[in-house]
Amino acid sequence: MTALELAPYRDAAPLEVRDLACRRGERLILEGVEFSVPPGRALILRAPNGAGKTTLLRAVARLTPPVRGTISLSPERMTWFGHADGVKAQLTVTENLDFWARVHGSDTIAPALAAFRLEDLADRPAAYLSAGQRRRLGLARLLVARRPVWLLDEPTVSLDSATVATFARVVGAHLAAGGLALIATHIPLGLDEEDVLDVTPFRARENAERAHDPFLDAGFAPMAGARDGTAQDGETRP
Amino acid sequence: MMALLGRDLALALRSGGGFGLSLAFFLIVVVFVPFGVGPDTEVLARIAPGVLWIAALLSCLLSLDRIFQLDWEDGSLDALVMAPLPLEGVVAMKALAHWLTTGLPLTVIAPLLGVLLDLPGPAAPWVFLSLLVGTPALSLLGAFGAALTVGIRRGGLLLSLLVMPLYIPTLIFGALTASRAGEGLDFLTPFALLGGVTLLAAALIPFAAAAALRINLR
Amino acid sequence: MMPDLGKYALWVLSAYGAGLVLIAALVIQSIWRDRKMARLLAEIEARQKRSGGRHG
Amino acid sequence: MSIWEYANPVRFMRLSDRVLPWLAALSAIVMLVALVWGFFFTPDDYRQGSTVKIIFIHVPAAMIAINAWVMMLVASLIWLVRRHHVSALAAKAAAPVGAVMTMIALVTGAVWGEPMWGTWWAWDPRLTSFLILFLFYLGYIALWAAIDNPDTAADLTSVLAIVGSVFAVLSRYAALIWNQGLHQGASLSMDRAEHVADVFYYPLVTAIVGFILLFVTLVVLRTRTEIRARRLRALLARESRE
Repeated sequence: MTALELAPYRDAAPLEVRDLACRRGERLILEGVEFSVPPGRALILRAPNGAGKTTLLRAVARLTPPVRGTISLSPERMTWFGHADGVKAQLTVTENLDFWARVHGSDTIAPALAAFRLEDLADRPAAYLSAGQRRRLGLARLLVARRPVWLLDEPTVSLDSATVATFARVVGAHLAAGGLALIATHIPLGLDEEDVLDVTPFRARENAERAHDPFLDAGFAPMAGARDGTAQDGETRP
Repeated sequence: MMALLGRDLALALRSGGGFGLSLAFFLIVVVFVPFGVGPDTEVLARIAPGVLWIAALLSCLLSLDRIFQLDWEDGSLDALVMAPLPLEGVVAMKALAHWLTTGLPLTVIAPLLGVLLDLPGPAAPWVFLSLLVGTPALSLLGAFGAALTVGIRRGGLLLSLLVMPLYIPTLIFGALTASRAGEGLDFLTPFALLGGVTLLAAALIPFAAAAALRINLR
Repeated sequence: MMPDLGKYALWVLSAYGAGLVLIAALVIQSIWRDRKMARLLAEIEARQKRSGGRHG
Repeated sequence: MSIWEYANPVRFMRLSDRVLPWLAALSAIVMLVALVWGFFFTPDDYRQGSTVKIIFIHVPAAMIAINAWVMMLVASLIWLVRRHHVSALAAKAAAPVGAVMTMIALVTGAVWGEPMWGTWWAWDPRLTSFLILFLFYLGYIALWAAIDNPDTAADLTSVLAIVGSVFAVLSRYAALIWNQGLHQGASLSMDRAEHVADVFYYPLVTAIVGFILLFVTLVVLRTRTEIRARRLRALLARESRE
């Protein structure tokens, strides 16, 4: 395999997250999240399922606006890749990628096809791709978007080891070009440039959760039970 | 933007779901009306403009849930929100794509189906024109309903319930234009109002639908 | 006691009847649902209080 | 101390706990007085006979039907701008009350219309508008019911209330153009002498006050229910996390 090279990203800047609090639904899940990822590094988010990896990624992407805290980079510099790959079965591989290229104003999809070994499949409708090929096509969107910050939620799920290696190579090239990545995954990619952050310690504490949700206020407790009958009796009596 | 329009048109044409089905449904509803009200041509001629409008409106409802649902399920919507496009523009383009694949074909065949209902000659061009001006509002309001219900499993029925009251002004002015034209009465007032409703929807709905989408994506 | 409603008695009475029945149904449903919710909530509050002091 | 203090659920519960019995008693008394006055102690109209008595239910219900939607719109805007949970829940609480009031206005209108116009239902613009309003209520309630996450539901129903208001007003004018109606003009206005004689005017005003009090009572009560439901949900969610 030849080494993959990507054009360097302009004005590389670190992703700094300070005192971030995020919610899922109406509940506060994480608080006080702090980390910094310099250009050229990847940060692997690790935690058991349900601890808030996806929540954190969506907050960084501003898909779910954070409750509190600062994120140094704007979402215009980020690309999102989640559990679902966004591939349209009715379109061919080229059409799928071409769409995202035009949306992002990129002129060529050839490097992305090459990086994910999709050249031979270029004219095939996505409906006829194998699960792994389809996933690669989804991931190829990252290269077409040409944005320096990648937010990846379980990108290697359901991938065979060869595809994982391909993907790791692409992420490596992205980092070498001055990009950075935030990756929620159980399986480390085995990159030289990766750091690991355990999300578990940032789980929202009881009193923070209570401060966030007015319906957890302790002031409720004395009135909710005992005095209840009295309130509505006036309604029935007259 | 044009890329999005092109993609949505290609998807609608290739999946075969929305495009052909709405037209077939339209045909069936129009054919069923004489079965229901009897073959008296005088009666049919009188109700024809209204029937065509109602049938077009119902056919339009069928494919609404596809506007955002598929993109939501496969994750494209998340990517689109992060893409360098204003979400309001995305909504407008998707409504336009829906109209081009549903409202426009319905508009074109409505005067032809009018033959089955003895649609009066002078009404035919106004059925066409009123649908041409009115159906974009149906697609826009439908996109709003689709944005509200995108996170709801089997939201199709709810979507119809939410959208139909919003369709009332368009239906009233549209059907009134066509039927008054058939009776030789003043039809320009309702026609102008019909255009007004469509313009209002075009100005207001992209913002409301984009807001609803952002809320649903949280 | 009963006012003479004349030939419209049936309509007046049924309008009042329908209106009052609907209002009564709304009031009763509102009270019933509030009581039910209060009871459920009281149960949960009590259970959480028993199961550990950390809950408030 | 600002009025927004009561937007806090706990404060709202405390205050409403004290106020609700009085409010309920007052509204019951006023309603009783108004309806007894209207039903037993008003004369027949020279044209409409005894059917004029229906006015004491029909008109107040119709006023509440419209104003409940306006209140929901205002509460929705407050929720969107200031994120006060009580405001969102009050909008949710008002919807079924508004829907039932709309239904009362429609039913009593139909019963009144039969002897007066000779038909149970006329597609008169005002009746039509209320029917449309009823559809809007149904959609609003259904949307609240369909969404699991309460904050998302509050946001989306608020957006629907805003867009719905615009199109409800449009529908009203569409119905006017569509069919000029049979309805008499406003039965209650500033220059009341022209429209309603004093013997009907005072019990009618009393009935309107009674309906307003009833509406406020029911909305406060139902808001309390919704607050409890939210607390229940929050407690269960916390429990399942342990």
